[in-house]
Amino acid sequence: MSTNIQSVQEAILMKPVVREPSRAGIIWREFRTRKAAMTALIVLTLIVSACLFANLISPYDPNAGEISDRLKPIGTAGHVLGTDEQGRDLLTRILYGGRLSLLSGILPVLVSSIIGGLLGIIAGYFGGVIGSLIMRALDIVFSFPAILLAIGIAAALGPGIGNILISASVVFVPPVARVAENAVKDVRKEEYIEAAKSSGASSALIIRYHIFKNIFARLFVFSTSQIGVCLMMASGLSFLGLGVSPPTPEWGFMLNNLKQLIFIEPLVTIVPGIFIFVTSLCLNLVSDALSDAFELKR
Amino acid sequence: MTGFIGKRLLMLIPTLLGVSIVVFLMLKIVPGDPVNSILPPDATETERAAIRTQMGLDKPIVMQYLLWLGGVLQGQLGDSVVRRLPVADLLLPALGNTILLTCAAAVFSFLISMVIGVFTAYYPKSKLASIFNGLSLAGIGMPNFWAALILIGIFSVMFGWFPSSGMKSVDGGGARDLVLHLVLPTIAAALASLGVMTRMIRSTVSGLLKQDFVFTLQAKGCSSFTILRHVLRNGMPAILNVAGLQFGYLIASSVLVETVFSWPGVGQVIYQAISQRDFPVVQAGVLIIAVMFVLINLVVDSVHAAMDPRVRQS
Amino acid sequence: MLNEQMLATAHNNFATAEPSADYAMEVHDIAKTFPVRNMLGRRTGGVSAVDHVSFKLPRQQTLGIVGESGCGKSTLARLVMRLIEPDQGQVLFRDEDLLQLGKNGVKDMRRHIQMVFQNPYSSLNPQLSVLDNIAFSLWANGGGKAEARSEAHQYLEAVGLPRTFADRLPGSLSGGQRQRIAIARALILKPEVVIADEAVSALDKSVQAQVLNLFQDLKSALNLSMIFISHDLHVVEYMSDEILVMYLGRVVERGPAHRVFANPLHPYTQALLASAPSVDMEAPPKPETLLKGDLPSPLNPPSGCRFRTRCPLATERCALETPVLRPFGQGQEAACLLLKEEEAASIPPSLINHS
Amino acid sequence: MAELLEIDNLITEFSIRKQWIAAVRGVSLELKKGSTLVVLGESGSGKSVMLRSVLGLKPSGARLSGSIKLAGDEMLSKSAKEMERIRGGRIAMIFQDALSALDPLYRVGDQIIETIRSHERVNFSEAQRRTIELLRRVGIPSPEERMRAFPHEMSGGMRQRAVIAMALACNPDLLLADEPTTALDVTIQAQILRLFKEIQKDFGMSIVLVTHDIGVAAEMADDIAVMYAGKIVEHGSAGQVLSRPQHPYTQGLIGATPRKGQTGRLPTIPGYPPLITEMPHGCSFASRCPKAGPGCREQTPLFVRYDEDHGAACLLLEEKLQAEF
Amino acid sequence: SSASTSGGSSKEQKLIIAMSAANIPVPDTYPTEGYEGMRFVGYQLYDALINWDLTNPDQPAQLKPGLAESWEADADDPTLWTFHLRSGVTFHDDTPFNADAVIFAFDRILKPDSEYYNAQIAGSSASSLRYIKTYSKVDDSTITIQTTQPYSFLPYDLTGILIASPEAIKQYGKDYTSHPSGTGPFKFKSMTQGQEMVMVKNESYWDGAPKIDTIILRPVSDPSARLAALQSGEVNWAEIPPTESIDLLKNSGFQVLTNTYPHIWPYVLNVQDGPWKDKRVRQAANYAIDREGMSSALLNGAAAPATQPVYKGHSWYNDEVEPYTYDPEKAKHLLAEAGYPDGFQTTFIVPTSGSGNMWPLQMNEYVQKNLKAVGIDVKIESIEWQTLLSSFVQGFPKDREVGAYNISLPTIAPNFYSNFFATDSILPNGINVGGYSNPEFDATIQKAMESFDTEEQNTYLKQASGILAEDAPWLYVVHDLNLRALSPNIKGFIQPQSWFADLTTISIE
Ligand SMILES: Nc1ncnc2c1ncn2[C@@H]1O[C@H](COP(=O)(O)OP(=O)(O)OP(=O)(O)O)[C@@H](O)[C@H]1O
Ligand SMILES: Nc1ncnc2c1ncn2[C@@H]1O[C@H](COP(=O)(O)OP(=O)(O)OP(=O)(O)O)[C@@H](O)[C@H]1O
Ligand SMILES: [Mg+2]
Ligand SMILES: [Mg+2]
Repeated sequence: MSTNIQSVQEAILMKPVVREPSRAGIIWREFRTRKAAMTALIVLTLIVSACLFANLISPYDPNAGEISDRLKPIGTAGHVLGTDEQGRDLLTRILYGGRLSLLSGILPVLVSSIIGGLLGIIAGYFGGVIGSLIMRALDIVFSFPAILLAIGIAAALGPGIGNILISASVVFVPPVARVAENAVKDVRKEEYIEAAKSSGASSALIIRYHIFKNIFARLFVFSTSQIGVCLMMASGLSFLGLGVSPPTPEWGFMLNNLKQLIFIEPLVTIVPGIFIFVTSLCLNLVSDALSDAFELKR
Repeated sequence: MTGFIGKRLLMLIPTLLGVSIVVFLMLKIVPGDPVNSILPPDATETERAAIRTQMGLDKPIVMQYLLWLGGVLQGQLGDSVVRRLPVADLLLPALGNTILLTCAAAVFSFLISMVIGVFTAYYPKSKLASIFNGLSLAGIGMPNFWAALILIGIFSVMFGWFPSSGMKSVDGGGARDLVLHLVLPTIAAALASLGVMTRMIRSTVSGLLKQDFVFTLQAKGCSSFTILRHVLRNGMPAILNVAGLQFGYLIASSVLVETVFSWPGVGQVIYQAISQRDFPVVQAGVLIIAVMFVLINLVVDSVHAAMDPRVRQS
Repeated sequence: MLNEQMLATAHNNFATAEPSADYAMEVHDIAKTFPVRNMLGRRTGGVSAVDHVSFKLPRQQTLGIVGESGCGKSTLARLVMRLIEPDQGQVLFRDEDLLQLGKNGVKDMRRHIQMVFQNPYSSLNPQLSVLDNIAFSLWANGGGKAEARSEAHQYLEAVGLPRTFADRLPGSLSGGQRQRIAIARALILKPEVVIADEAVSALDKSVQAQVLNLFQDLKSALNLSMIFISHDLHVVEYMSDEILVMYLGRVVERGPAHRVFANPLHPYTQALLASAPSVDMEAPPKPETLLKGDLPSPLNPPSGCRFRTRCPLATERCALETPVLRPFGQGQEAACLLLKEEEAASIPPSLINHS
Repeated sequence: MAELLEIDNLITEFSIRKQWIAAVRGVSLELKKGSTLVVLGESGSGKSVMLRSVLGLKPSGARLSGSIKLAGDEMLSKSAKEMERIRGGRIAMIFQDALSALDPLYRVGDQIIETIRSHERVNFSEAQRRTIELLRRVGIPSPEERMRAFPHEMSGGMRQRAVIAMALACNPDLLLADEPTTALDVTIQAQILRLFKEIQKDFGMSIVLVTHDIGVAAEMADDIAVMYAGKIVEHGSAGQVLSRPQHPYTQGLIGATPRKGQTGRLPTIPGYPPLITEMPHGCSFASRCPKAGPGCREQTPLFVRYDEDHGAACLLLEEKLQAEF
Repeated sequence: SSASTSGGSSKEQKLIIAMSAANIPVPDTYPTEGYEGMRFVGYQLYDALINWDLTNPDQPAQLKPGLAESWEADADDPTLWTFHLRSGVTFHDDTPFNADAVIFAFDRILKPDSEYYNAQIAGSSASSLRYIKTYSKVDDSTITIQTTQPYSFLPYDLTGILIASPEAIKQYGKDYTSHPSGTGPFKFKSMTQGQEMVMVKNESYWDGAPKIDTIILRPVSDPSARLAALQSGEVNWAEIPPTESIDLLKNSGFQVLTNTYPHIWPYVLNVQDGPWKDKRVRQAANYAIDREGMSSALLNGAAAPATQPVYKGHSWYNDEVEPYTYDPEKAKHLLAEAGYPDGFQTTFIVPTSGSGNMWPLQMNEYVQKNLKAVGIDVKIESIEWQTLLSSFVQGFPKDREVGAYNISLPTIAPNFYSNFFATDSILPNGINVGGYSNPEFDATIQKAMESFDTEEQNTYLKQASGILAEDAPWLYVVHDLNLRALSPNIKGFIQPQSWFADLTTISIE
């Protein structure tokens, strides 16, 4: 394997010097060759931008609707995806709801990646007593059943999207920290760390330039793979009624609202679920391809 | 080997203590008073205070914790506040039901993911492999509560093949009836882990297929079957490790599936207990699940150690 | 290949070594045993990796260390740099004992001793550009980024790499090129002593020669003192002025390179030399009895002379007494109980042949 | 003289980004019964791919062409089942890293027994007996006990001996050894090389040994083939190749190795070998060759035999030979 | 369908009920799972001294003799009540029912130092016991009860005190709930936690044996799951199916039953602080709500508009006051008059479940939208039912503005008026959480309490309803209609105007 890489590298060497592609450029070039992932990325971009620009796309107020218009089927003129139980345009609510849903997928992962990453780096780099203290403490959180932990936290803090974000963040910290710790332990063995130490660099500097930069890819790929999971968990909590307050739309919550209709108007109920599903599927495809792309670069 | 397990068991103690403390503290900050689950809304404050005293809720939290811990260590989990039954009577049958569901889901996802994972690792470029990959991704992306609803919609309402809820028909009983009730919840619960396991098995096996020892086996003229045996044996620790985690997740995330299918499992019981502020049940339930989770991982590690001489001897 | 002018400018402010002291570094009686712990962290034993090793590194000369894998060469190097804390001993460098210095003192001293590592694929940070890999040492010591980079450019050229490499990632470079960068990184701190730990072992033969030449050039151009670790005897012989032969954590023989190679005293040195495959078709055939068996486990090394389990000449005495290094003339020392001083000069070329 | 192995114009190609890229680019070699051929070459020159091709173990997506004959038997036309029987039976292979070449979860003895039993219908105890015999033959002390050891419990030299025992299990005609001593210390290397010589004498097999160490080549080889960028650039008897290297690459390689008592600058080969995906026109060594003329970059040199047991692929040599005639 | 079972075809008549509770009620004398537990377990296994008459669907359920054949308050001392017990009744464990059993039942919840005192049941029954001072046995078939003040609502309170076999309680102790024994029309057979409870008919029930043989209770908390279970024939009785399924069920021949009953789904307003202190604001809000839209459109007819604590047709309903209509203009006008021409912001705390909460959040959303239309900007904070109760009994938060609690309540017994609206029930003395106080109302209720003539009592209670409608301390929204769906083959069930149900009249064809 290494000979292969080596000779690829050497080939690059032999080429007349063109501008060296940036790191992101290399990854993007790899990523682009994957059709499924590209499709997923396009769909994701469409969903995200549709949600962000919901107010430009939809003529309706997500919270306004006539009760007489309720539960119109998919394909009704004026309501592409039909209307919900209060007579509000479903597409509009899906788009507005997507903002919160996407946020509840992304933000906790971001927060837990920062916190977990930091804890994992500290534990992995310094090891010893501090390291095992941190990791054992996280084990405690980890051995809690995640969804129950989230339910517990949400119950403690009261329902509300903010609290879902908090509980999801807490739940995702231990796995991120584990990944970070393992990655750091791998990197810590590398000779360039020793070289940096022998040049007299401080731990902070070593962590910043050597450790962090080298575990970033793993952390990033792992984190992106968690967004879909987080999105599903958050919507699961919303589905249990622990999420947003009405009339704010959110996918899991909408699914919860419409779930009573599953046997009666199955198509209406399926819509928010499809959005959760498609989004998390696309996220998985993208993160998959990202992980491949990163690996190739390494 | 026994020493290995013994030491690992010792190391669990602080974790479990930590878990129990965290549950306790969490319940402390959960708003809502278990007394309200007992009394009608028009009960007065004096009536509430009386109950609180009787349940020991007026003691300081540390005291309550120690009393509870003492009880647990003696095998007494206390009485459910709301259901007025011993917690064990409430939890153990539910736990049994959850384990049944979880095992079914685990076996289901293990077998299928094994077949698909190995196939896609061996023939990564085949059409079928990319279909399988797509399916496993779909499994990961499918929210299980939604999948559950859809399964009910299709298989119980449209076709009427399987019952939509519970674990026993009224006149039923017997294995056939149970299996029929088990099918849909099993599929719904297994979906996500099926995806994760498939992908994990694929990457483990394809990684192993690139290893030198596999090459040696080929060079020795071993049959593909022998080679597969070696590969699986080597991949088993990693696979079991993930399977163990998945098993834990399955138990823990049973809440949603159990809710949709009205499966009388422990997830439901704990979820209800949380919403009813039935503290003894929540405490015991979460602790039991945490214990199971760590025990499963211990079992996985021990199996790993048993299978891998390098681990066994270190 | 080497740009002499670049090098001169690069090093114009190099600390010109005061030739007063004869030795760039002296190591006295250094030892390290790695504790082996069980799962609960209780100590159950130790790996005696380096056992009472002393040596002196003559100024502007190269000390070669040879020995089989696991004999403690790398550990010794790391001890000298205090990357590992020794159990005992002294490392005299610039009139100070490195081992007595506080944390900051060590950091200051360390930059005067730099290391080049074995594995060119793990010794460079794959996420930093080539230039930053080199410049990092400078910023780590408080230099500004811009100055550090411009200085790194000079060193890049000094090791024979074009400036166009500066922005590349190490991932796209070959082993030989990477090793050059690792050398530049070591040199940018203007060290007095460079320790090369198997710095060429991972390279292809054709590339190895390029790097060896580079070392030679830099050494003379920059007045470096070097410790050159390798298990390849020919390479060590080619590079070194002094030789240290190690076996299982101990020094078994020491002396000027030409002496040790021409007239090995210790049975282990002899066996080592005899084992090395020779390119010359006319080379004398290998002795019939080669060294038997493998290196014993450092977890419980043999008593007395650690080599006795594989030594064709070993006697009972070897198990009881621990041999110390004794001089045998012309700067050559060996630690073997069986050698008599008067015999030293007329020692047969291969003891093993006569067994 | 019986040629055990004849390789004719072997080309091994990989599909890289939908393009066929050759790693072995037309290798022709022959090996006499009972002799040792050393293939010398830099990392990435295609030595391992060539050996694997001989075993018929191409990675998925690779394709082979040319001809490989073992005692006159064409290998490339054999079915997968037939190849399974040949591998480990008539042809055995040994790898560089004995630790990763053994399955870490199985006892060493069992792995050898498995080899025997996948080729011959013998019962377990017979296979066990033979295993012990083999282990003893390769110099493993108290083989009855050692066969119960796991790979990680053995030292590097011991493991390589066990791997050799495994290769000998079915008494192969041809032994392929891919850098079998690179990972070992000199003292152990010397032991293993000696073992090779002994077993060759005992079993009468032919050996193809791949290495990048000229010393090892000098020690072991009857014949030496020098490989560069997927082609054999020089081939001849060991004495000829080492003492009178014809190809500039071989000359450079030999020069670059420090010898006993060597001082001064080492001669080097500048630059790096080309990448298989971007083979230059003409002679692939031209860009690094100190003697290269303008023709070298355009014309692909042919392998010319300028002596009975010595030949090389170099335009300059071709020209020189033509001039001589 | 492979999973079909219905008890009808064979000789054994099985009624299989999908309850909305998440669990099986614990079959003690005060079952868990609220009034649903009372409905399906309490009143099936046990009788009280005074029972509900559930046979007339056209009027609110009335009291009828239970284990007491008759009762009267002493004409001279209205606090002294005498109860004449039914004779010849035996418990399911064949021990006889008599005055001792009644005294034992009272001791169990009123005498903390008695051996079989059960604090939890006592707590649960507390509101029924509030006015009981002493009780005693006169002879085997007579007991007396002394109330703390003249209290004519006592018979209503006694419906909540079920009588169990003292022998069974003594014999099984803590394990009694696995062997409950009452005098009710059905006997306990078995219970599987979380799955089902089986009851069989009491052949010797004193009021005539039920027609069906077996009742099986299954807890199915998800409305859709209940619907599915009914459709697939796994159950033949489903409580509160999704409201949207009414037409579907009707079209496929199921019996979809609704009836008014004493239940209200209101907002308890904070009348002590903030904008809701002003009666005009409260009235404005009551005018702003489109009750018709909510009950017929959103809830598909499963609820009825509420403009007073009790529904139209109830004997306490005051039809002299003008009922609140949907009149946003008037609402805006009233708001402007009260000084809120541009409306105001407020927070409502609402539950995510509870009785009558068929679509809890949707219902609240609907109200939110209605109020928004007249300028009242409501922020909804939804919390679990239990959390809501905890919060509710502590009153409105002092540190922030909360305008109302949405809490659904039974209005079965007249003490409901005093408990929730009387001045002396203001926190912490009672649970008049909103802090409503009106001396005229207090006086009216006091008169009702002291009046032992039903007609007269009803008159006072009507007056009280009128005052409450006018003062609007609550935001009246809807009355639940006790939606349930039965298989076509269930015959003879009467949907009463009550929380409870008489299962003895049912037969399965
Ligand atoms: N499966 C493969 N797919 C694509 N290219 C491959 C594959 N295997 C080997 N190669 C390429 O073929 C070339 C020859 O590789 P090979 O392993 O034979 O070299 P080698 O001479 O054995 O080198 P080393 O001394 O490092 O073992 C290399 O450039 C390598 O990158
Ligand atoms: N951190 C450590 N903990 C425990 N043992 C160690 C550690 N580092 C090295 N050792 C042990 O110390 C001994 C000497 O190791 P060292 O790496 O110094 O050998 P070496 O001569 O450099 O070998 P090589 O040629 O393989 O690099 C070995 O037995 C090794 O296993
Ligand atoms: Mg080393
Ligand atoms: Mg190779």
